[in-house]
Amino acid sequence: MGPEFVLGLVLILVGTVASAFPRPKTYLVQLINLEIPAWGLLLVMLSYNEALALLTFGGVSALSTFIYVRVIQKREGT
Amino acid sequence: MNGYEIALALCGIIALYAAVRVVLEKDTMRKLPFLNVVSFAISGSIVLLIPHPLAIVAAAAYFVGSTLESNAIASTYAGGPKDE
Amino acid sequence: MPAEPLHILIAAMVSWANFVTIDVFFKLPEKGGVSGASEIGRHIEEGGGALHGGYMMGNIVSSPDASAGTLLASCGVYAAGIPGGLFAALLVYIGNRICYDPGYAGTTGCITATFIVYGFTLIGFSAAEFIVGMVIAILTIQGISHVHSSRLLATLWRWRQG
Amino acid sequence: MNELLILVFGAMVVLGAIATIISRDLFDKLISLGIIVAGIMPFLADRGLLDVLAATALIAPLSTIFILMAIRRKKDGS
Repeated sequence: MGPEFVLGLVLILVGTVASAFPRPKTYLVQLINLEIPAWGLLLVMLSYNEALALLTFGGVSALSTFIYVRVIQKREGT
Repeated sequence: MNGYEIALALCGIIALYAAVRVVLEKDTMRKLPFLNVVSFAISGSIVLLIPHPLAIVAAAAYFVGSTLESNAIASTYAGGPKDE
Repeated sequence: MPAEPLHILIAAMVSWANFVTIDVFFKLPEKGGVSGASEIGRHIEEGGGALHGGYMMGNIVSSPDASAGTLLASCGVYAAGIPGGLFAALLVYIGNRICYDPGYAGTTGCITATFIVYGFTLIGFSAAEFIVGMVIAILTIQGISHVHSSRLLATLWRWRQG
Repeated sequence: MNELLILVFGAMVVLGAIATIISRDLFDKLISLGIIVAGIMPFLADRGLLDVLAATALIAPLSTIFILMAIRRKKDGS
């Protein structure tokens, strides 16, 4: 168990709790808090040395953020 | 403890100090210079950790990315580009 | 290669002089280059600093200028010698174009810093000391006290003007 | 990477996570997210995954800019 693994688990736990109960209860705060467990998952993948998984996960994470932003805009705009 | 280790440790300690200052500062715009210090220290320690020619590209990519992020945050805070 | 704290201190002073001279010479404290830089300058003035020093700090934050050039040039010399430094100048130029900046200050600072750092490696300094020296130099401008450093930069800008 | 550096960069990641969760302003949250990214980068560099590092460093501001797009739209609408 390297330090990256422990650090990643801490980030996943803390970030999941934070995005489940956002303090000002808006969608944008929830979306920003959702970035914390994403970086934690990246650290856990790093501790297994999976380069291809890291690249794919980084791309998909940005793409899903974009889709969430569009969904939030559509829901709040109309 | 040779010179290389002293340099790396100094970079890490400066990065941690600037991160603490970012968290303690109240004004949003005055946080950004401290964040700039953090990105300087981190891109320096990336190159110090792996002295490989490709590390220059990685450090420059991190630095430009972090600068672009600060730029976007500051101009959105100021009200966005005027000519859009 | 004997690396002492004295070497790091000298390297910090040399890189501080290099980037401040080039930034002030290219008129960075005159105005904020983008709207974010002017906003940072205005907030620093509200906190008790000087306006032109705040503009220069905002410009350093929001586009890679001579300070970034000095850091990446010493990184390049550390990793690959003189060609590494010139390659870093190209990267700084690309980064400046991404951030909507003409990019004269960054590229000039990077090229001069390449030769300065290479010259110092010939007399017993290590490029790693210049990397940490540049980090210390940027810490004194942006990280200790915004009020005092912006007043210092505004004084230098007044000298440049008059 | 020795113990001191692991401790320093790990402390940066944890500090950034706590600051992201605690702060209420959206811009403050995004800046603290930048500290998390800064703390993760040396762990990527220590494994020697330079391609992953360059890709991640360019993807991280992209997702921040996507979130900023939503914030700007909301400010214009109100």
